Amino acid sequence: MSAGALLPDLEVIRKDFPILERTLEGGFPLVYLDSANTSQKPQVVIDAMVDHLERHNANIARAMHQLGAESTEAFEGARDKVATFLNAPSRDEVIFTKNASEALNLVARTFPLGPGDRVVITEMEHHSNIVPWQLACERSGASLDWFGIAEDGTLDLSRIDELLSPGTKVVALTWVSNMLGTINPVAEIARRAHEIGAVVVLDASQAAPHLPVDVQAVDADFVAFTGHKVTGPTGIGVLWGRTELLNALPPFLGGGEMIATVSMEKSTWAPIPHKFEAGTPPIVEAVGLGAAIDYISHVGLDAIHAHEVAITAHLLDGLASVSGVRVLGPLDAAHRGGAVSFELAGVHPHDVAQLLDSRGIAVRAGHHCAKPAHKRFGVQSSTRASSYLYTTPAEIDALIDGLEYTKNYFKVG
Amino acid sequence: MSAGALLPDLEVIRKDFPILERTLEGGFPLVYLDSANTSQKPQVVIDAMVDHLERHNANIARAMHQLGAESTEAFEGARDKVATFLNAPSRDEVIFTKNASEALNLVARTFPLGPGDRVVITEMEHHSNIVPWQLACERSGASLDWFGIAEDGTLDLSRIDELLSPGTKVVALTWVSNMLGTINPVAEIARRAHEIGAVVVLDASQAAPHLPVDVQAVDADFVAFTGHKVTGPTGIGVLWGRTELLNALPPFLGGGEMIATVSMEKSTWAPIPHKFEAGTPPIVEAVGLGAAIDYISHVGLDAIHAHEVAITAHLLDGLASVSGVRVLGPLDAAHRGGAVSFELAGVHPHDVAQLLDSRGIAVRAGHHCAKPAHKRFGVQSSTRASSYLYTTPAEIDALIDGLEYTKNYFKVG
Amino acid sequence: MDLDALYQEIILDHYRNPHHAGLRDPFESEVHHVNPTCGDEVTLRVHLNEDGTVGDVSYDAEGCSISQASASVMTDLVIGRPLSEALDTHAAFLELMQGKGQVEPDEDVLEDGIAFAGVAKFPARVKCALLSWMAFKDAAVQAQGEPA
Amino acid sequence: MDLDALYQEIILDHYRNPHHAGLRDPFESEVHHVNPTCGDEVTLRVHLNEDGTVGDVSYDAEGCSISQASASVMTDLVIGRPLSEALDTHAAFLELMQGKGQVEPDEDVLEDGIAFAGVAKFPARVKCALLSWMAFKDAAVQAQGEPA
Ligand SMILES: Cc1ncc(COP(=O)(O)O)c(C=O)c1O
Ligand SMILES: Cc1ncc(COP(=O)(O)O)c(C=O)c1O
Repeated sequence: MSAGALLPDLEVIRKDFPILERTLEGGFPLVYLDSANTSQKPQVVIDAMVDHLERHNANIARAMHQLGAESTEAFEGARDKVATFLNAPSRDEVIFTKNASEALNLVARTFPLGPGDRVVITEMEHHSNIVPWQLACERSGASLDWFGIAEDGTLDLSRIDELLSPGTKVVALTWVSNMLGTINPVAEIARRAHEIGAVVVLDASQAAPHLPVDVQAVDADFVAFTGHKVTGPTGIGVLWGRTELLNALPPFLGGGEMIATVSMEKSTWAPIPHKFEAGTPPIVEAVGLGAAIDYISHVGLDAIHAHEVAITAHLLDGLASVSGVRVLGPLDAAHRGGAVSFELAGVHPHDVAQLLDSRGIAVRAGHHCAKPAHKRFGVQSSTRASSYLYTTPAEIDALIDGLEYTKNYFKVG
Repeated sequence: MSAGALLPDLEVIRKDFPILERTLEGGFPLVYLDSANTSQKPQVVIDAMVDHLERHNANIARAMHQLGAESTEAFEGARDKVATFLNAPSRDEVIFTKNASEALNLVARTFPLGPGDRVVITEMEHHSNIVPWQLACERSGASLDWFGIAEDGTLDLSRIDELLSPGTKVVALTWVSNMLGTINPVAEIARRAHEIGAVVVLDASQAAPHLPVDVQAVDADFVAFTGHKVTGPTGIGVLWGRTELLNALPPFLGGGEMIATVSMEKSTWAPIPHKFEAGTPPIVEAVGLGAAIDYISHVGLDAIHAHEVAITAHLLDGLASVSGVRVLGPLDAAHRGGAVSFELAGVHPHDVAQLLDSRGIAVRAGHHCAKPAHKRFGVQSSTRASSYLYTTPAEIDALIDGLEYTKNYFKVG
Repeated sequence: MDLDALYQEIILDHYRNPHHAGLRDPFESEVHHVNPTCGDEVTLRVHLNEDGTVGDVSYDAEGCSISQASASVMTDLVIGRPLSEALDTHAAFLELMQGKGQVEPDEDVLEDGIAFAGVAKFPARVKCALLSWMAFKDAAVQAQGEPA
Repeated sequence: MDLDALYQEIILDHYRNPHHAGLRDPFESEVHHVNPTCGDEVTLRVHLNEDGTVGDVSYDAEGCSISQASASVMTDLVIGRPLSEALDTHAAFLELMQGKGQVEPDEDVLEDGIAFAGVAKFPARVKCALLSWMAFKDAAVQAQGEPA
C-alpha cells in the first residue's frame, strides 16, 4: 500500500492546533496519542464555529430571513463538502446524524429484516457496529454471524463462502479497526456481498480521518463516519447511502423537518436527506465539520496517510524495542491504520496509562469499545496509542521512554 | 400569572450577544424576532465552547488521561447543571440527546405499547411530538387520540374524561405552544393522567427558555427540551425521566458507552443515564449548554418570564393597532408565552416575512412545524414573531412599522 | 435589498389575477406537491392532446405571491405547446432559478418568466417559484405514460 | 502528578499478594460487576453467618492495581465483622472516594483502606477502587434476603 513519509510541514501543522501548546501537571507538554478516540481541532475549525455563532446563527430551512439564509447556506454547504469528500454521486445521499453510532443505528433500525435473513459482521467491530445489529436481529428474528480474526489481526476470510451466501442481507464491517489497526479488504467484500444481493454497510469512523474514502470506488451501499475524529466537533456524524436504498427505507426519527405533510391522522415524508433529519440538525457542528474537511483535504488525505504510515512504523519499531510488549494486530505499518494496541507484561493497561499520563502522554486503556476483539486475543483490556497528522516522531519516542519508566516504576522486566 | 416587567439591565444583556451588533443588507440593524425558532448565543457560551476546544478537548469516560478527566468533568458538570435547572431528583435521570426531537422519539420508540392501549396528544403539538407517536401507534397497534384547541387558542379540555380514561398509557403534550403561545395546565393534566396510571411526557422546548421548569412541581414523568432555544448550541437536547421508568425502558440506540458488557452473542446495558447515550456524546455542546444554563439562571427565569410578558403585551398591543391583523392564540400576555403567530389580510406570510426581512426584521413564516394547529384555525401558514431576554420594545415597534410598510407595499388595507 | 427586483410588477399582476387557475377536466394525471418548509401546496392536472401538445394545465394552489405568480406564468408558457418544447421551457426556468442570479434569461423562451430572474437572488424563495413547475413536470411525465 | 500518593506501598503490596482471592463455598449470593468503561470485572460471593456476621467474601477479579488492591483490602475489613459494621465501613470508604481528596480518612475504621485517600484525587480511578466495594454491598444485600 502506501509508503510512509512524514508531513513536510509538520511544525506548521502543529501550530494550527492550539491545544498542542498545553502543558499538563508537572510542566509536561501534552503528548496526545489518543486521536483514534477523538482528534484535536485546528484553529480554523474553531474559528468557523465562532464566526457562525457570533454572526450567522439562525435555524435553517424554516427560517427565511437573511440570517436564516446564511445559516442554511453554511449548513447545506457543509453537506456539499461531505459529498465531495466521499465522492458521493449525489449530495442528497449525505445525512447528518449526531455521531457514527447514530448513523449505524439508523440503518440497523430501518433496514428490512425478517426470520431467515442473516446479518454478517466481524469480530473486530466497534460496539457501535455490533449492538445495533444484535438488537435488529432480536427484533426481526434474523440471525447474526461474523467473520473471525486471524492470529495476525487480519480478517479471517476462511468462512467467506458460507457467510456470504444467499440469506445474507446485510454485511456490516469496519473499514479500519479502531483496536487492531487492521485495514479490511472492503471493496473485495462488497463485490462478494453484491453477488449474493446483500448490502454493504461500512463503518468508516477510523478510515475517514486517514484514508481517501471513495464510496463509489469501494462500491459501498452505506458508509458511516463521525465528525470528532476528522478534526471536526462532537455532535455530528454522517451516514451516506445510495439514493434508491435511502428512498426505500422507512423513516427513523419523526418530527420537525422530516415531513412532507402532517395531519393528526397521518403524515408523509420529505425526500432524502431531510426524511432522516428530524428536528433541528447540528448546524454549527456541520459548519465545523465542513471546515475540518476543508482542512484535512487541503493537507491531503494521501499525505496524511503517508504520515500515519511513517509514524506507525516508528511506533512499531519503538514498541519492538521494549521487552514485555506484545502488539495486538498487524505488524506491517504499510498495511494497517495508526491505532496500535498492546500489552505490557506485568502491568495492567490502566496503570500503564496512568504512568504515561503522569508524564503528559495521553493514551487509551481499556477495551476501546471492542470487547469481542479483546476476547479473541485472550485479553480483557489493552493500552492503545494512536496518532494523527500532528503527531511527531519525538512524541513516539516520549511514549517509548514512558513505557521503560513504567516498567521501572512497577519493577517489572 | 406573572406581571410583566422589562429586564432592568436590558442594554447590558444585549451587549452579551455579539450577533445583535450585526447590520444586514441596506444597513439595517438586526431585529431578531425569531427566538422561538432558535435563540441567539451570549459570548460566555461561545467562550466556554472555545476554551473547551482549545484547551480541554478529549473524549470522555473512556479516556483516563488528564485531558480526558477535564473533558469528563466538564461534560458531567453540565449534567449536574441540567439536573439543578430542572430540579431533578437525580442527575442520572438527565440524558443528553441531539435535540428535543430525539428525546421525544426515544420515549416513543421505547415505551411499551400494544393493541388496546391509547396515546393522547394535543392538536397544538409540534410535529416532533406528533410524528413519533403516530409511528409508535402504527408499530404497536395502539390508538392515538388528542385534545383539540378551543377558539381562544387554549387547550379544549371538554373531552378530558374520555381521553384520560383507563387504556390511556401515555399523555404527551407541550408545556408552551410554539405556534399559539398557549401555556398548558400541565400539572393538572399530570394529576389526572396519574389517576388512571398513564405517564406524562412534557415537551418543554418552549417552556425551558422562559419559565422555571420544575419536574417535581408539575409531577411529570418525562420532560424534553432542546439546547439551542435556551441560548445554548445546536446538537444537544435533554430528556429527563423518572429513574424507575428509565430503568424499565429497553435501550434505544446501541453502541459505544451504553453497554455493561458485549460479546458476539449477547450484550447487557450500562445503568442510566449511559444506557441511553450510545456513542460519543455531544461533549462541547454540553459544555455550551451548561454555560447557557448558568447564564439564564443568573439572569433568573422569573425575571426572564416577566420580561417576556412585558414584551409580549407590547407586541399584542402593537398588533391590535394594525388593521387586518388577526392573532392566532390567547390575547392576554400574562397567560401565554412569547411566540405570537398572526395573519395579515391580503398578504401571504412569506411575503410579510420578506418585506420585514428587507428592513432587517427576522420573523418566521410558514407552519412552524405545527400543521394541525394551523389547520384548526383554517390557515395554511402564519407569520410568527417571538422574543427573548434580549428583545426590546423598540424592536417590537420596528416590527409594527414594518407591517404598515408591508401593507403599503402590497397596497392592502 | 432590492425588493422591486423580487416583486416585479409582472409578478404582482399574475399574483392578483392568476391565469388558468382552478381544476378542470379532462386530465390524464393529477399531482399534489408541497413545499415542506412553509407548507405551500399545489394540486395540478395535465391534459395532453393526441398530437403531443399540452392540452391544458389546471391547478389549485395555495401559497405566496411568488409561487402563485409562477404557476400562472407557467401555464401561459406550456399550454398549447408541444410537450417537448414545454419541458425545454421547464429546463430553462429551472436553470434560471438555480443560477443564483448569474444566469441571463432568454425572453424568447421564458416570456413573462424572465420577471423571476430577481427571485434567483433570494435562495429562500427559489423553492416557491419552482413548486408548480416541478408539479407540472411530474404530472406531464405521468400523463405521457397514460393512454390519452 | 503525585504518583506515589496514588500507588502507595500498601496498595502495591495488596496488588501483588491479594488477600482472600478466589471463589469459595459456602455462599448465599454471587454477583458480577463490571466497570463498563475499561472492562474491569469482579465476580464476588458473600457468605453470612447465622449471627449476622460476614462469614466469607470470596472473589475472582480482573483489573488494574487499584481495583485489585481495593478488593483485597475490602475483604480484610469486612470478613468476620457484623454486617451492619461492614456496611458502615463501606459507607466510609465510599465517602472517602467521592470526596475529591477533601475527606480525611479515619484509620480506625478504614485501616489499610486509608491508603486509597490518594486515589480520590484521580477521578478516573475512583471507579476502579469502588468496583469490589459496590459488588460487596450488592451481594450482601442479596444474601440478607436469602435463608442462610
Ligand atoms: C414545542 C417544540 N417542540 C419541539 C421542538 C423541536 O426541537 P428540536 O428541533 O431542537 O428538536 C420545537 C422547536 O423546534 C418546539 O418549539
Ligand atoms: C471503528 C469505530 N466505529 C464507530 C465509532 C463510534 O463513533 P461515535 O462514538 O462518534 O459514534 C468509533 C469511535 O468511537 C470507532 O472507532
